[in-house]
Amino acid sequence: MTIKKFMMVNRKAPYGTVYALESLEVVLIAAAFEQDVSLAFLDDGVYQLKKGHQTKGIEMKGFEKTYGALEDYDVTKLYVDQESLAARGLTADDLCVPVEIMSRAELGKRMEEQDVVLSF
Amino acid sequence: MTIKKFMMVNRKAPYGTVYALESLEVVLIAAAFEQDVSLAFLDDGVYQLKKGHQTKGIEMKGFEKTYGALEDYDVTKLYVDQESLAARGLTADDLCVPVEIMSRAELGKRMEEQDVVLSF
Amino acid sequence: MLNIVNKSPLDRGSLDACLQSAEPGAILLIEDGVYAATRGSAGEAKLKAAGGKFKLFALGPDMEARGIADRAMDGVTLVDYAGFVDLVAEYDTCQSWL
Amino acid sequence: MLNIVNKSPLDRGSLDACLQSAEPGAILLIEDGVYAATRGSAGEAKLKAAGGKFKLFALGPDMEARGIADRAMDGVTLVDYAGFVDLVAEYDTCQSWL
Amino acid sequence: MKFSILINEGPYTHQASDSAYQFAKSVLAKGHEIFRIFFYHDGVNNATRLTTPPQDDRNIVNRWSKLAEENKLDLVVCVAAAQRRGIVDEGEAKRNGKDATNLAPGFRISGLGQLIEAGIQSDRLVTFGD
Amino acid sequence: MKFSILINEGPYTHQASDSAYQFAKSVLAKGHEIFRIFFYHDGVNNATRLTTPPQDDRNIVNRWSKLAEENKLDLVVCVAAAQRRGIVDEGEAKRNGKDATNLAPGFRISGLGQLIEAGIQSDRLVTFGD
Repeated sequence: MTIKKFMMVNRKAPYGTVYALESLEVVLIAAAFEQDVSLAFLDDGVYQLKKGHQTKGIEMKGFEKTYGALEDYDVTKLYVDQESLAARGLTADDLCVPVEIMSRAELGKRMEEQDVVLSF
Repeated sequence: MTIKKFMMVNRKAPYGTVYALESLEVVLIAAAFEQDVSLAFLDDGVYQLKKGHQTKGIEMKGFEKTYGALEDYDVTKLYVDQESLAARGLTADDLCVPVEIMSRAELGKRMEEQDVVLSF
Repeated sequence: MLNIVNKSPLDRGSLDACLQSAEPGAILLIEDGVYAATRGSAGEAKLKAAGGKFKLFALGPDMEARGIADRAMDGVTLVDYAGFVDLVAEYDTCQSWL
Repeated sequence: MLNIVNKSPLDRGSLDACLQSAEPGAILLIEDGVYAATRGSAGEAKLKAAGGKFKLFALGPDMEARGIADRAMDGVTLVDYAGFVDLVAEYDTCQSWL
Repeated sequence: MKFSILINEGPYTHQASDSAYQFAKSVLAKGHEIFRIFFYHDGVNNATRLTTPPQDDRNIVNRWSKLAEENKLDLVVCVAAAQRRGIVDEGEAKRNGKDATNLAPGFRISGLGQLIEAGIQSDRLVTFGD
Repeated sequence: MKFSILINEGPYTHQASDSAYQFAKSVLAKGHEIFRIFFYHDGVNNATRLTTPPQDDRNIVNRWSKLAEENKLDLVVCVAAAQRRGIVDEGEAKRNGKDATNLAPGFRISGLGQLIEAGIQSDRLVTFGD
């Protein structure tokens, strides 16, 4: 099968909208199709990776664990924008999974290399 | 019937979302119930009043004329934020109906006087 | 007036709009709006710049869901949904800055 | 890359995100994104600050619908839906900054 | 105190309907009255009985139906918004020649006047949306 | 050239579905091929045949059905998103014990793999959303 470079661009916070959750579903399917999958987190998207989600009080299903499970699907390219973290008072220690932190410009270069960019 | 002060707060541009149109429907019904209705336009909401809508190219129904018809329903309190106009390069001459232009602070005072504030 | 803000302060203009327009009163942050109340964020700076004009509240369950309940900035009071109801009852009117 | 922006530059962060991140290429403004291309607006200032990094396009039908087709800033090319298709075909990939 | 609630977004995509539900439960728990809950814009999509969310997720529509039944709540769906989005009861199906209905139990379809009336009759009207 | 289109928002509330429709028409008019149009998130709400928009407004659902019929387009609705939001065909109704269906002509319900396949098989994938 043709292998293409798919990037999922995540710019939205979790729980306020469903996009973070439904974008993860796309990631898992793309991985099942053995595509070259990467995830970019910038702007409010970096909040998706903030560890310690406790969703009982809002009666929604938490999906923090899914980020940790991505490695089992050979999805290991998680790129996070440094500036977006800083503007939100976050550092690498706050994130629930290991990621590659880079500048916006570097993230833009990775975007440019893709065959398909999906934004949620 | 009890008469209450209803204010519809419009902060979204027209056509990109349906809120501007569906908020007008609420205004007309509130007027039919003989309530004390006012409309506030601030931020991108001021774009709703930009004259010269030509919606043929996007095949959507234009509703610029509805603002002009509000007077027939005795809805005459249209308040527009001066700063929002300025940031968008607009002046009173650009608007499709006569309005009262005021500062954000003045607009905030009008909000404070309301019984019911509906935002779209 | 109780002002209810449900959007992230860095993605949307609704918190700015509220801070710039509303008369002194209270602000309750809910949903993605709670990010404004996190220490060290650009949202916190916006809230602090408003000085003491508004009493600040944030919905605890929304902060917990997002893993930021332990990051609440000074000067903001966390409430649960019952507290949300009390706030709506306490102020004569409320406005959701959508 | 063809960057497609469909949000107003004063309400949402998507144009800023695109301008700060994307490699040199093109930007096509559609839907409420077209407001960025109006003369005298804060959106125009953002686009001008990007210098010549991006070729700028805006969807004419969306500008007409909003009554701003005669307000297009210098340096932006108006296209119709057929031109939209041509732009997508011309660039290897496209990204919608939602 | 008498509350009404306006919900402008559908289930699952935005948190609005979730927040409104938790708020409504607490209003009742506090001993207040809920005069009406009005569904407008995409909010009308909360009123379809055809959803089948994942078993480990909340069922937003059923939750509203149950809350309405247990507390005799008045859940009103805006007719114009419902027509645009395909929310249909028996009467609407007949009037508009539709071959199926999807309105969930506990909801009724009516006009925007019901929203204005809620604003007039209630001490507080709280909006949840996007 | 082979195009696919992803639509993330429902009809009427956001312009996404309108823009995607105008874009799709122009793709075809230019002599390109449309491999697939995929409806995800609230986009699945474009696929209900129960809408009755005002007579002087465009009928978004019918427009898609007609375009699909005339051009043999493959309109695919994500099954997981459809289940959450109440978009149902005969098969789904049977599987999930629903007493009605609402899927419009020209649409079919299938998995997310259809979106990835569209990305692989098409030269361009264009997203319309909020």
